[in-house]
Amino acid sequence: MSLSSLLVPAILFFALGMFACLIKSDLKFPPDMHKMIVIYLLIGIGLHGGKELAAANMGDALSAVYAAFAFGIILPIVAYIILRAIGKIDPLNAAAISAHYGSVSAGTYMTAVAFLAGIGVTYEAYPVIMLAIMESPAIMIGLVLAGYSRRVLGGESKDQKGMMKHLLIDAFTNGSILLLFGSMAIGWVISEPSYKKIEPFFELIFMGALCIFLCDMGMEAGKRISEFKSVGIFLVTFGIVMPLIGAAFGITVGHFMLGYSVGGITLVTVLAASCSYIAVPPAMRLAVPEANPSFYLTLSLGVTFPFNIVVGIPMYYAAAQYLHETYYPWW
Amino acid sequence: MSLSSLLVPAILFFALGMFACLIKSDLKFPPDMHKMIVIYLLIGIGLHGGKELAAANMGDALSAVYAAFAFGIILPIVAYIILRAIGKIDPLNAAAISAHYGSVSAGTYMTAVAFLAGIGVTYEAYPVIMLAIMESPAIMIGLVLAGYSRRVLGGESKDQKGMMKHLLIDAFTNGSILLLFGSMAIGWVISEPSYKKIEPFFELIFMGALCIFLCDMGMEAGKRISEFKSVGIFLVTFGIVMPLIGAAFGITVGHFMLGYSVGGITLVTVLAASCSYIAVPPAMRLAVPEANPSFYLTLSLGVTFPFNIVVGIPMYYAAAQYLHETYYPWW
Amino acid sequence: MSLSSLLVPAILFFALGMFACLIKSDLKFPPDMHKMIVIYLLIGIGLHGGKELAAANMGDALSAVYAAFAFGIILPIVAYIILRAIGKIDPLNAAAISAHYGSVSAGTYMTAVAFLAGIGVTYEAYPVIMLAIMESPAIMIGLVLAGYSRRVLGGESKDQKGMMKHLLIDAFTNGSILLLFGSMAIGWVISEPSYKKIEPFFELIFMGALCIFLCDMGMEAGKRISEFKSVGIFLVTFGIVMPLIGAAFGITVGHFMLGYSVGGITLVTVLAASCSYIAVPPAMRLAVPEANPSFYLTLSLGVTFPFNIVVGIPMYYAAAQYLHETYYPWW
Amino acid sequence: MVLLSEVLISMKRIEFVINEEALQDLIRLLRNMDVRGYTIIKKAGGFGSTGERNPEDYALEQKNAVVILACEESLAEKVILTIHPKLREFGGMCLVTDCKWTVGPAVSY
Amino acid sequence: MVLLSEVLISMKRIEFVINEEALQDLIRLLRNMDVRGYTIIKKAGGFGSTGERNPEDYALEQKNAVVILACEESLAEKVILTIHPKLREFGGMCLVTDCKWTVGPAVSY
Amino acid sequence: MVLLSEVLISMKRIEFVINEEALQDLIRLLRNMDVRGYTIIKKAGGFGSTGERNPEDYALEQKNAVVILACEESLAEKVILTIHPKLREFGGMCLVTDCKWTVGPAVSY
Ligand SMILES: Nc1ncnc2c1ncn2[C@@H]1O[C@H](COP(=O)(O)O)[C@@H](O)[C@H]1O
Ligand SMILES: Nc1ncnc2c1ncn2[C@@H]1O[C@H](COP(=O)(O)O)[C@@H](O)[C@H]1O
Ligand SMILES: Nc1ncnc2c1ncn2[C@@H]1O[C@H](COP(=O)(O)O)[C@@H](O)[C@H]1O
Ligand code: NA
Ligand code: NA
Ligand code: NA
Repeated sequence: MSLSSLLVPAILFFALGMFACLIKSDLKFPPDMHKMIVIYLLIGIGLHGGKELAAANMGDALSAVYAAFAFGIILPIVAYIILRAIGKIDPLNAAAISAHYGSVSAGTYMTAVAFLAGIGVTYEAYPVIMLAIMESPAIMIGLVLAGYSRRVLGGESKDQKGMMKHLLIDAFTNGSILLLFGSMAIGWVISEPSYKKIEPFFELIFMGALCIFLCDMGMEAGKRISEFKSVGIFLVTFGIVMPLIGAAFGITVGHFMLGYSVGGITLVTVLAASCSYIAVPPAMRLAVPEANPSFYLTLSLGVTFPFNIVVGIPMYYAAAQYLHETYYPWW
Repeated sequence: MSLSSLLVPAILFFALGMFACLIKSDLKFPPDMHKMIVIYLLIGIGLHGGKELAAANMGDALSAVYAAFAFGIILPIVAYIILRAIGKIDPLNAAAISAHYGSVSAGTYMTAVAFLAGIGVTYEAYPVIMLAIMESPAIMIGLVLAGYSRRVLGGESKDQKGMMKHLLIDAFTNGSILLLFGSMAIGWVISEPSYKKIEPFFELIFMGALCIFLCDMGMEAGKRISEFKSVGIFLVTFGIVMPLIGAAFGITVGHFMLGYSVGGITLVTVLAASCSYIAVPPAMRLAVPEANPSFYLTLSLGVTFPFNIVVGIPMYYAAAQYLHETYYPWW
Repeated sequence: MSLSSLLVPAILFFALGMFACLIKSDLKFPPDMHKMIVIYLLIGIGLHGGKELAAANMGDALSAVYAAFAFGIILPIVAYIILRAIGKIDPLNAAAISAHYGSVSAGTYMTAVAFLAGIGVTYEAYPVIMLAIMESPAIMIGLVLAGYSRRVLGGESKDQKGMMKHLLIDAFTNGSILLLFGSMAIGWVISEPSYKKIEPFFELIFMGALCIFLCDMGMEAGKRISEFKSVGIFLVTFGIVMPLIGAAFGITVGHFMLGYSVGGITLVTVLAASCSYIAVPPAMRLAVPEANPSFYLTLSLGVTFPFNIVVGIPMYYAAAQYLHETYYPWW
Repeated sequence: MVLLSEVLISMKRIEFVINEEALQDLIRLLRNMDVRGYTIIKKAGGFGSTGERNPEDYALEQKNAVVILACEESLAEKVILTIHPKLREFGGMCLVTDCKWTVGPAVSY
Repeated sequence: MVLLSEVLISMKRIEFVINEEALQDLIRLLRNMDVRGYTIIKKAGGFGSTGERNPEDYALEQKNAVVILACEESLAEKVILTIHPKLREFGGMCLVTDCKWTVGPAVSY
Repeated sequence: MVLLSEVLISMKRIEFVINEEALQDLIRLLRNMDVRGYTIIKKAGGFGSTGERNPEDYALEQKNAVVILACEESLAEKVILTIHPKLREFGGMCLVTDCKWTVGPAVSY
């Protein structure tokens, strides 16, 4: 893979955003612009995925769903153990951080899609279902871990059941998830000519809009970098190592268990390696108010996200390629 | 007409928005996003209409103008009589509500255009003039009805003349109407190559942007549904029957008097059946402050708009088709 | 050149915006919409320029850079002398106003690009570098002129050095300039297939988005016209004469020294004739707080910008054409 | 302000700062107490016992709402006694100041 | 606040809440009275004698503007007497409070 | 408010209006003084000794931030004495009012 594959416009715009932040530029995108582009991108990715899924195999789709649940449950537990055992992070912060790593980042996923498109690699339709599903289970595990931590700490036991129900409802009515599922459903049911009518808006100009989104994300990530000091060296390292662990899970599942193509494996790896900054932070703020938000936000937006965008995606792709050429899937 | 014609993406996104509201999702589009899309859509529809009108017949255009005025004057009076005679609604609320039904909803019109495009039906250029014109006359009639009601009630007579002048000026300087007329004029005068340059923005991606607009409208409509109880069963029924009455007028005029094609008749019917939620509510708030805004807003956004989008448009189209195949126009 | 060349959609939308303001319409675009479109347009123009520059001659690019600096230094000094000697404008206001005329207006540049595209005229890639460079030097000259004025006035000498450094940093970290340079760099390095992926967003729909931008600018310009009285006849005249002087410089440099084609000369002329309203106003507010902002804002947005859009661009083009056909460049 | 004694009436000015998500609940309580006027400023930020609230934070948008309410002393007492136990749930604070209401044609206190 | 007597001056704080559409008129009146400073918060919502005003309502956007004005008592009287008869037209209310102005280098009251 | 003497505590309400660009500096100063609560309203406009500030002006966006702070008298004195010399730099004003804090479960003053 040549250097030019790193010169994906979307990633360069991410770098431009970080650079703007670094030199303390007054560049600032309106907050609503960001929200609008996110809405647009989620619908676009959902519609596209839905259309592909309409032609896909239900059994395979189910496997993807199982994998998504597995990631959402196992990864936070792994993260929690590392944070507690190695980092000696206090239990409630550990629980809140862990939940983020069981979830996914739509921005990372879309950048990976742009990366694959840039080098002309195709991929399966199933990872988009995983994207839509994975945000939620991790939130529940985060709550369970927090409840466990509280019992360990011997503090006042919160209304765990009520909170669980509350979070479950929140997770299913979360705007981003709903938009993703909803537009997936719409992409699924509409006819080809109907899709053609809205394709110019949702596909043709998608990659360009993604550039603006990533430029903004670059500024956001840049802002968080200044908080590295307050977060400490262990957590910053964790923010780089944890996605690698996630990636190891992801690539294994993607290749050996799901048997996807190189593109598909890359996307599954990216999902497992990425870390939420949309639905999980507000959920953890609510469920674990004792945890310090600047820890999980800095890790998610300031460390793991830029790491995945700049280093991770090409690396995961290279690894997927190697694996695909070297080993057969398990079946 | 098959069920799949209901699966127009724009309408499905409307349903998605309503669903989001129903399950109390936290999905929320930035208010400015809505304003921006409306600006974009109005310009797009205006430009397109203007370009078509440049090639059209002035005499026929004039007939459309007459019809628009007729609708704007007759429909509110019919509505007022029904509200007063059958519903026993107090005169000032009746006046304010009536005005909305003499006017039009650009969102409904655009959905109808998307519907026709989806099933590949062409239509005349004239209805877009009617769209631009119809917002205003109904406002005046609303004021006249309110003045009449006040005299009947024997209350202090307001400065009717001053208000009329004020509203007339408002109606002609109203931003949406100006945008529609202005871009119609621009579409009219510019050359074909000039139009080609801006066509990708204003036509190619139009249908996709409309989806986002309708998703937002779905949420808006969903919010209003919770106010059905405070509005009462009579008014909710009125919100479904009145568009049918309007549609009856519209289809008659569109087929027998204007002699349009099936597509054109459908659009005229939609205009007559739809109910304003842009220019009329603020005008009525100003002119008839005694009326309760939650009545006319709930009717317009919560009842008539969703009814027209989901049930009305396909029904009006089917009726137009039937009429067109069965009867000749009057001339 | 026929009248129809004036009927460029972008310019018509500018006129529509001014008209809306004139008739006191309540038409108003969300402020964030404006910011978003500016961000989009700057990136679009930068990417396009960068891609062209990748294929261009570095020596020629350097000449353009020199010319940009020359304009940025000479034009404010000329403006200052005119304002002081003829207009008897007080020194600090003269300094603040001058700085604006050494700088450029990206909106005017983009309208000129739309104008050239509308009549099918090609142009060189270099003017876009000048656009990116010219915003900054004029700010420095403005500060020097203000310092000189303060010494002449004998008032307390401000911390000129500190302010100079501050403004230099501001000029280089200014968001708009960074966006322009950054996307120019990105357009430069990315491969052709990569560019193709984002082209639909940044080129295909560019001209349409420009229309909305200019409609908004028309409203902004219209608002300022009401302040003509407070600005006085001399300054309003200056706002029309100064761009002509700038244009004379520009056309001379563009034809005789840079040896560009008719399109290129037009763009250089437009750069020299135009007047900043993005980076310079806040810089002057900071550096010359004694100056009255309504002077420079009214001149820039209310006089020079509309003059250039409606009258200037076609005139500069006609002049460039005449020059190009009549005289040879100096070398 | 001697001259103005006919134009100004003594009243209480109550100022709530609460989590914007609890705004509907607060308003409902106020309306039930027959409060006849209030003013709402949304998207405020702040800092308090529950940490920082930043309405512009990208990933963790937290907003306060400021509610200003002018009313007569008797109603003010009722309002404070009713809201006081709910303040924790609303995540906010409540300040009370003496003020003068400028008599106008409409009474909305 | 004994220690601060040199830093704090007694003044009046006037707080208007009016229909945002009338803001230009109010400001013009204030400027004509030589008011030398005020602060404006736009897009406020509220409830009063004319019903609810919601700056975010989709079809019926109604906004209030909050104007805060600190000035000396004499000017305050003038301001109140001038604005008082216009309050209905402006669709709003006006509160007056005692306050202390922190002396700074610039005088804008 | 006799009835409420157990619910209301006397405090000071400090209200800053400063250039939004100086907000971070002000907040840092306040945090260093162990202020435990404040409320921020951004994008305010205004007029003062340095002219007009309009947060919506297209070419010259100038914003104020309003910071409201309730605290005990002793802290208030400290705050005012610390901020007072910085007011010019922050480009703003500072008002102090007497107020009552409604006792709640959380103490953030
Ligand atoms: N008692 C009050 N306390 C606080 N704000 C009020 C009060 N009465 C009216 N207002 C504000 O003034 C606006 C106009 O009031 P009105 O003209 O009475 O409808 C309302 O929308 C509120 O924002
Ligand atoms: N007397 C005043 N009353 C209310 N606000 C003021 C007053 N003076 C100044 N301000 C506010 O403080 C900001 C800065 O004031 P200055 O630094 O004097 O220009 C102004 O833009 C106003 O928002
Ligand atoms: N002492 C205070 N002064 C001003 N505002 C406060 C104060 N304490 C709390 N607040 C506001 O009330 C909100 C909620 O406070 P809390 O529930 O204590 O976190 C904060 O975000 C602040 O906006
Ligand atoms: Na993950
Ligand atoms: Na109608
Ligand atoms: Na220039």
